[in-house]
Amino acid sequence: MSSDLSVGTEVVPEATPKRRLPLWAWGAMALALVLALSVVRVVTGRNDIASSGTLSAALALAMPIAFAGLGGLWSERAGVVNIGLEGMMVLGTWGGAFGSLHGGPWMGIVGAALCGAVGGLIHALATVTFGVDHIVSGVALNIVSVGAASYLAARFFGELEGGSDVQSPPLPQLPKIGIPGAGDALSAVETKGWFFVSEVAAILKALTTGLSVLTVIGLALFVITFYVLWRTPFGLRVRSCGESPVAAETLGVNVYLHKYVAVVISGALAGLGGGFLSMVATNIYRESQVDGRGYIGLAAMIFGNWRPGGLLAGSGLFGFMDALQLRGGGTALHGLLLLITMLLLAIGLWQVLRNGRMIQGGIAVVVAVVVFVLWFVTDSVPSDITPFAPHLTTLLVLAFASQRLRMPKADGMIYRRGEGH
Amino acid sequence: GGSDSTGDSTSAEGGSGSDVKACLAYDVGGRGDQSFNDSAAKGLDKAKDELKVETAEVEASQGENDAAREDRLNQLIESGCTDIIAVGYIYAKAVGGAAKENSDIQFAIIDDASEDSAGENVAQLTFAEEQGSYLVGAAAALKSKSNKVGFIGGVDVPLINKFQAGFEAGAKAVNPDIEVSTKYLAEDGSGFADPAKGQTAAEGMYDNGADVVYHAAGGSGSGVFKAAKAAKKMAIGVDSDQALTAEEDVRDVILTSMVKNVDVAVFDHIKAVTEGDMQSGNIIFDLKAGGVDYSTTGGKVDDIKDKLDGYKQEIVDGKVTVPTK
Amino acid sequence: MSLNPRRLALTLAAPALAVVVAFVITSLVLLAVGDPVGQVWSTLLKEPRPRTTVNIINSATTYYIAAVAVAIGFKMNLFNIGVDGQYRIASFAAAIFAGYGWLPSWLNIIVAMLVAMVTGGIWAGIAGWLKITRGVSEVISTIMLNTISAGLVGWGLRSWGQRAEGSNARSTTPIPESNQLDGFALVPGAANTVYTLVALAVVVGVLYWFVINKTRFGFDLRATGQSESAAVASGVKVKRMVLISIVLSGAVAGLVGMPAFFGADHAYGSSFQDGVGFVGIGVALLGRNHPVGIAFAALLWSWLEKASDGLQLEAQVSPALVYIIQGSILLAVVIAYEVVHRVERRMEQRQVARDLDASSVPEGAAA
Amino acid sequence: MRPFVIRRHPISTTTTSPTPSAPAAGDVAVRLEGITKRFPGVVANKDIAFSVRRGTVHAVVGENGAGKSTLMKILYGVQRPDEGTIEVDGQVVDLRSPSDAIKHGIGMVFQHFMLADNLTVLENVVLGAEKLHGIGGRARAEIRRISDEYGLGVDPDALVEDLGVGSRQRVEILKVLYRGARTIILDEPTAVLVPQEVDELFDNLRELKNEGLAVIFISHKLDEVLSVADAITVIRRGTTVGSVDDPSSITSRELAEMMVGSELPTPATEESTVTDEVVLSCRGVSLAGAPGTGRALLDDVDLEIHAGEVLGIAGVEGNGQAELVEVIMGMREPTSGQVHLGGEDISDWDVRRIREAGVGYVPEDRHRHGLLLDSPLWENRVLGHQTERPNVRGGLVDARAAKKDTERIVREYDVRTPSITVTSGSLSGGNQQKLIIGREMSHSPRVLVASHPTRGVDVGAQAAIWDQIRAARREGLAVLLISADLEELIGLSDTIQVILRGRMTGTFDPDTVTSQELGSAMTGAGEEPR
Ligand SMILES: Nc1ncnc2c1ncn2[C@@H]1O[C@H](COP(=O)(O)OP(=O)(O)OP(=O)(O)O)[C@@H](O)[C@H]1O
Ligand SMILES: Nc1ncnc2c1ncn2[C@@H]1O[C@H](COP(=O)(O)OP(=O)(O)OP(=O)(O)O)[C@@H](O)[C@H]1O
Ligand SMILES: [Mg+2]
Ligand SMILES: [Mg+2]
Repeated sequence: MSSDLSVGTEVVPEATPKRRLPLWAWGAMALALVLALSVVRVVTGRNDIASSGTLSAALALAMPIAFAGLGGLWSERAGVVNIGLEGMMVLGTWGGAFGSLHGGPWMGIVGAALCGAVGGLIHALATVTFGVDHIVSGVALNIVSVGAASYLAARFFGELEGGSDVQSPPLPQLPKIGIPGAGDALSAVETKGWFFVSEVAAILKALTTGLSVLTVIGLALFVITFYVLWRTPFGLRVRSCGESPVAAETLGVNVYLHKYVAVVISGALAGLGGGFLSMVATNIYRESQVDGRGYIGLAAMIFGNWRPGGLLAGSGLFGFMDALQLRGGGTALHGLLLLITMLLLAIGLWQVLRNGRMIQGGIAVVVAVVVFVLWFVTDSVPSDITPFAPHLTTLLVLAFASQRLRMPKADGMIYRRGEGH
Repeated sequence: GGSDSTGDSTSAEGGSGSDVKACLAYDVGGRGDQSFNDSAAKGLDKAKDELKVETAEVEASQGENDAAREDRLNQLIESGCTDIIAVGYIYAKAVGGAAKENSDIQFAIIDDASEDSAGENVAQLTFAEEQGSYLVGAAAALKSKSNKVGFIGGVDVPLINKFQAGFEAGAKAVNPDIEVSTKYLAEDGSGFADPAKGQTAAEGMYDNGADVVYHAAGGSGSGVFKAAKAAKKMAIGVDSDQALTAEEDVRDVILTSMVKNVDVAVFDHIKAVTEGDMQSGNIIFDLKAGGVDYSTTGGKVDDIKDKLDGYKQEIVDGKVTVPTK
Repeated sequence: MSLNPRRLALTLAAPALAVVVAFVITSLVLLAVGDPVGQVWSTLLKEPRPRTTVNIINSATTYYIAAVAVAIGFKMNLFNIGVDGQYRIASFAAAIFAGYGWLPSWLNIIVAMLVAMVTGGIWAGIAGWLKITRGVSEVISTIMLNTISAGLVGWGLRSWGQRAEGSNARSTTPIPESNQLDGFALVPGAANTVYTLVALAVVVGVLYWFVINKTRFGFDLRATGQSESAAVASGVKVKRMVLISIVLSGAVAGLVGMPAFFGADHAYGSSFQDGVGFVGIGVALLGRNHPVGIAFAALLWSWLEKASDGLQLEAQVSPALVYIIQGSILLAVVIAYEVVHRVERRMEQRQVARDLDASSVPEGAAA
Repeated sequence: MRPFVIRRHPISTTTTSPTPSAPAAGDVAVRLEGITKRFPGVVANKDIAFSVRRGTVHAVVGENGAGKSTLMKILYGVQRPDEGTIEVDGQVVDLRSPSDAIKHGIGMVFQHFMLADNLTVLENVVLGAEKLHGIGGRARAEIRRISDEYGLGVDPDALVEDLGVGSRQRVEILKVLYRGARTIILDEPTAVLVPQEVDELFDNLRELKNEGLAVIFISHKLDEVLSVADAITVIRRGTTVGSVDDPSSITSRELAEMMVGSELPTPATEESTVTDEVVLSCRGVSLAGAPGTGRALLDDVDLEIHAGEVLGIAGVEGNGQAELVEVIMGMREPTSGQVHLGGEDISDWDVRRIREAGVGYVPEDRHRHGLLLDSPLWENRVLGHQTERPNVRGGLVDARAAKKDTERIVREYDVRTPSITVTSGSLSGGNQQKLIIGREMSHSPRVLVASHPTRGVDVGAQAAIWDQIRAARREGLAVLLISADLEELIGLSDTIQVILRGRMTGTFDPDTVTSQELGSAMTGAGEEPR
C-alpha cells in the first residue's frame, strides 16, 4: 500500500540478490513440509493433523480466501489497492444465492461473479476515474456492499418459503467431482498410518475426491491467472500499470482501461469467493457469512508476495489453521507447536550455516527451543486462543516476512493521465 | 408514551377478536431463521389465528446498544402494542427499562430471568434447556456405538453452556465412560450464522470417531447435518423439531431434536393476557410444563423411547436434578 | 483573499451534492425493487420523537469519538481500521477496573477512563510498532488485531465475568451506584437522558481541533500526512510520529465505549455495542476529518440508523435500506470531495496566474 | 546577433515530395511550426519553429526551464500544443497520444527514465508493442539482434532493477528502436552518465545517424553538444532564438551566451568575504551503498566552509551530491567520518536539531522536499522551522506571527502571489523557490545548504536568488552550493570542489577555472580540455 506511509518498509536488498526460487526448490520445500507433518503425526500420535478430512476441510476453508486473494492480486498488480474485497465478497454471496435460486447452480456462479464485478466497477470508478484514495474508496465500498446485500436479501429472500430477511432458502447444489475409485484406494493407504506414505495418500485423497466444481474452477483460475498475467501481452500491460503506469502510458498503453478491466476482474473473483461461501461452503446465503474473509484474502495475497503460488500457500495456511482449530480444537493445534519447532530450527540453521547470520539464526533457534518446551510441558493449546489462532498466525507471519516482500511499485498510487512526466 | 390504541386494533381485523395487540421484537435475524425466532413467530401466528389478536413484528439491526433496543420497544408501544414480547436475553435491560416507564403495558422476555428485566408487568419466560438436553444426551449415548459423541455450541455463553451441561449429564447417565467432545464455534454471533464452521467442526468429530453430534448453534447447525449426512452418521437438532424444518435431504440423519417450545410459551403468554391476566415474574417452561422435550419425528428413537421416557419421568419427579454448568 | 468565500462554497458543495446523489440512488433502488418510495421518505424524514432524539444524540456521541480516533490516523495517512478492537478491549479493561470501585466515585470514573485510554493506546501501539519495525501495513494488522481482541475479551469475560442470577449472559461486575452517571435531560418530553459523557465527546472534539490545528505536534502530523518527504526534510521523525499518532488514535478509541458504559450499561457484557469502529470510519470520511464536520456526520449517521425501526413498522421496508443510504452518501462524498478538490486547485492556479498578469510587469523583465 | 548564427527559424528547402515510406537521409524528418503551450502561470513554449533532417543528430539546447522537455513531450504526443502544427515526413499530423507518435515513427527517451523496475528488460521493451514480435522467444531474438546491431549489449532477461543507469539508458534506446522509430528524441540523456558511458552513447548515436535516423538530442552540456551534434537549435524562455547549422563554427562559450541571452546577469565574482572561521566541515565522511553493490555512495569526503564563503560542488548528477546533502542535513548517518558545525560534531544529530542549530536547507526537489503543495503559503513558511520564532510560541503555532512574517518574505523576496493564503502548489516554480529561499534566510542561518537553488527558475527569479545568496554571504553566511549550472557555480562560489563517484576529486579557483576545465574534471576525463 503505497498510498500510506512508507516507513519501515524500505526494501533492504539482500547481500546476494536472490531471485525467484527455481521450481524444484518449491517442490523440495513442499516435500520437506509433508515429511515434517509425518514426523509430527508419529511423535504426537495425533492422526488428525494431516488426515484427508483435515486437508479437505482446509481446502474448503481456504477457497473463499484464495478467491478473494486472487481478486486482490489482479487489482494490485494493476496498481489499485483493493480493501473493498470484503464488500465484493458480500455482494457475491447474495449474487450467488440469487442466481442459484432463479437459474440453477451454474447461474449462481454467474450471479456471484457479476455482483462482485459491479463492486469492482464502483471501486474502479472511484479510484481510477475520480482518483479517490484507494483505501478510502475500499472502506466506503465495504459499507455500501454490506447494506446493499442485506437490503436485497430482505427484499428478495424474505418472502420465499424457507427464507428470511437474513437468509436465503436452501440453494440447489453444484455438482461434486472426483476421480472415481481413487478415494477408497487412498483411504486404505491413509489408514495404514505408514510414515510419509499415508500423508501423501491423504493429500491425494483430499485433492481427488468430493471436490466441488467451484473448487476446481478456483484452482484452474490460479493457473489461468498465472498464464494471463505472466504470459500474455494483456497481462504484461496490466502488470506494467502496477509497476509504472507513467512508463506504460508513454508506450501507448491505455492505463485507465487496463486498470478498469483488472479491478472489475478482481471484483468478479472476490464475488466468486462470496459465491463459494453461499453455494458451496454451505448452501444458503446468510447475512455476515463473509465475516472478514476478504481482509484475510488480502493478507494472504501480501503473504504470497503478490504472486499466485504464494497466495495459494497463504490461503492454504489459513485454511489449514482454521480447519485444525475447528475440527480438533486446542489438542490439534498443540501438535502444530512441534511443527513450528522444526520449521524454526530449519530456518535458524539455514541462516547460520548458509547465510552466516548468527543473530537472526540464533534468535530462530532460541524461539524454536522455547516453542518446543511449551509443546513438551502442555498437552493442549488453551481453547481460548484457538478461535483466533489463524489470525494470530497471519500477523506473526507477516511480521516476520513483510520486509522480504515486494509489492508492485505503483500499487496504491493515484495515477492521472498526462501527469507525472 | 401513549398506549391507548384499542380502537385501532379492533378495526383492523374487522372481527370480534381481542383488544390486545401482541408484538414481537426479534434479535438480528428475525422471522425465518428456522430456529429460535421462527419458533416465537409460530406462537405469534397461532395467537393471531386462534385468539384473533392484532400483531406486529420488528427486528434488530446489527451491532446496536440497549438504548436502541429500548427505543424499539417504545416505538412498538406507540404503534399501539399492548403486549410486547422480546425474543432473546439480549433485550433484558431494554425490557426492564421500558417496563418501568410503561406500567400499563404487558411485557415478556424470552430466556432471561435476571434482575435487569424484572418488573411488575414483565413475564420472564425461560426454559430448562438442560433438561431437554439431558434427554437427547441420553438418546445419543444409547445410540452411540463408538462411545463417542459430540456437542457443538454457537458461542461460549452461559445459555449455551446449559445445553452442553445437560447433554453431557444425560450421556454420562447412560454410559459413564462415554467420551463427549465439545466445540464452540466463535467468540461472537457469527457462531450462530456460519454453517461452514458447523460443518467443519462436525466433520472433525465424526472423523475422530463420534457417531452422534448435538448442536446448539442456530443457523450453523445446517452444516452439522450436512457433515452427518456425508459421514453417514447421526446428528441431533435443537430448538424446533428439525426433522421437520431442516432441508429435506438431511432430515434422515436427525436422530431427534431438543425442542424448546418457544411457540408454546409465546402463545400461552398471549392467551393469558387476552384473558385479562397481567403476567409477571419468572415462568419456567421445563419438562414438566412441556416447555422442552425431545422429538420423535422420523422414528429413530422409537426403540429407546421407553428408556428416554423413564429418564424424563425421573426429572419430572425431581429424582434427578440436571446441572446447568 | 477573494478565494475564501469560494473555497467555503466548494467545501459545502461536496456534502450537499453527495446527499442529493444518495437520495437519487436510494430512490432508484426503491423503484427498481418496487418498494414504496414516497412512504419510505416520509417515514425517514419525519421529525423524530423526543425519546429517539435523545438516542440519536447518544449514539452520535459514541460515533463522534470513534470517528475522531479514525481521523487522527487519516490526518497522517494512517488507516486505523482497528478502532473496533481497540475500544472493545479498552472498554473491557475499564469495566473490570471500574467494577472494583476502589476509588471514590468521580475519581473512579476518571481513572477508569484513563485505563481505557492506556489499554486502547497499547493495543493500537502493537500495530504501530509492527509498522515501524517490521513494515507490516497497519491496515492488515489492525484487522487481525480486531479478531484477536474479540477472542481475548471473550476469554476475559469467561475468566473474570459473572452471570447474574437468572441471566443468560455474562458480564463484568457492575460499577457502584455512585459511578453511574444519570445524564442530562436535554430534550424536553423525553423520559430518557442524554449521556453525561456527551461532554467527553465535546472535550475530545475540541482537543482534537486544538492539537491538530494549533500545536506544533499537529503541524508535524498534518505535514507528514500531506507529504512524508517534505516532513522528513523539515525535521519530522516520521517513525516516531507514526507510533505516537497511532497510539493517540488508539487512546481516543479507548474512550468510545465510555459514555454508554457509565451512562447506561454499567457493566461490560455480551450486549455491549460492537462495530462502532467501522461506523467511525464512515463518519470520519463523511465529516472530512474536520471536528465540526464529523459532528454533523455522526448526527446524520445516527439519525438515519434510528429511523430504521419506523421503516419496518410503517413502510414494511427492510431496515437495511438505511445502510444503502449511508453507503451511497459515503461513496458519493468521497468522490465529490476529490472532484471538488481538483476543481479548486485548478481554479486557484488560474486565479493566481490571472491576478499576477493583471498586477505586474512580466516576470523576469526586471532583471 | 552574432555572426555565427547562420539562420533564424530555418526553412527547409528539401521538401520535394518525400515518399513517406522511405525517407532519404537529408530529408526533413520532423518540422515544428508555431508551437505554443501554456501552463497555469507559465508559457512553456511560445511560437517555436524548427526542423530536423534525417541522418543527423540535432541538438536542442536551453537553460533549465526553457521549455525543451515540454516541446519534446508535445512532439511525442504526451501533451498537446495549444497552437502550432507538427509535420512528420512532410505530412501534417495530429498527435493525440504516444501511440500516435509511435505510429509515425517517433520514439522518445525521457529525461527521467520510464522503466518498470520490477519487470525484465524484455518486458519493458515489448510493452505496448506486443503485436510486433509477441512477448516470447521471437521478441527475445529481435532484442538480441538490435542489441548486437547497435552494440547496446543488453540482456533481455535481466531485471531492470539490477541495471545501472548506463544500461537503463540503452534499454530506453532499445525500446525506441524495437518499435522501428525513425526519429528518436533523447531528453538530457547524459545527465546521469559517467564519461565512458557518454562516449558509448555517442557512438550509438552516430551508428543510428548512419542508419538514416533522425536524432533529437537535448542537453545543457554544451561541449557534449558540440562534439556530437550536426545542427543545434537554441531555446530561450520558451521560444527558438536561433539555430546553428555548423557546430564547428561556434564555441561553447558563444553558444552559452546565446542560450542565456544578453539579459544574463553574469554572476560576476565579487571581492572575497571569506573569513578564517570554519563553520561547517566534513572529515572523512563515507556512506556505504546498498550491500552487494560494492560501491560507496560517499567515499572519504573532506570539506570545509568558512563564514562568508560559498563552496560550490560541481559534479555530474548522481555522483553523491544528494547523499552528501542528506548526510549534512542529518537525514542519513554517515557510515564513518564526522560532520562538524562550528565546533560541534553533528554527525548523529537529527534533522530538526541541525536545522535549529542554524543550517538552512534549499532542497533539490522543491515539490517533494521543500513544500506542502496543498497548504497555504504561510504554513509553508512554518515548514522546516516548526520549533522557531516567530512560527511558534511554546508548543503552539503562532499563526498570526507566521502570517505576518510570510507577508514580509513575499515583499522582500518578491514572491509573486495574490495572497499568502493561496496554496503553494498554485505558484509558479520560480516563486515557490523564492519563498523557500526567503524562509530559509529568515532564521539567520550560519550555513545554507542549497541544492540547485535556481533549477527550473526563470531568469529574473534566478538573478534575485543569486543576489540573496550574495547578500547573505557578505554577512558571514557559509554556503554549500550544489548546482548543475556551471556558470552559476563559477559566478557565485569562492571555491569549487568537484565530486566524482562519491569522492572529492579536485579543488578549483572560480576566478581562473573555465567551464571546460570543470567539465572534464567532473567526468574524470583528465586535465586536458577538449
Ligand atoms: N505540467 C506542467 N504544469 C505546469 N507547468 C509546467 C508543466 N510542465 C512544465 N512546466 C513549466 O514549463 C516550463 C518549461 O518546462 P520544461 O520542463 O519544458 O523545461 P526544460 O527546458 O525541459 O528544463 P530542464 O532543463 O530543467 O529540463 C517550466 O517553467 C516549467 O515549470
Ligand atoms: N502537483 C503540482 N501542483 C501544482 N503545480 C505543479 C504540480 N506539479 C507541477 N506543477 C507545476 O509545474 C511546474 C514544473 O514542474 P516540473 O516538475 O516539470 O519542474 P521542472 O522545473 O521542469 O523540473 P525539472 O528540471 O526537474 O524537469 C512547477 O513549477 C509548478 O508550477
Ligand atoms: Mg527538461
Ligand atoms: Mg522539466
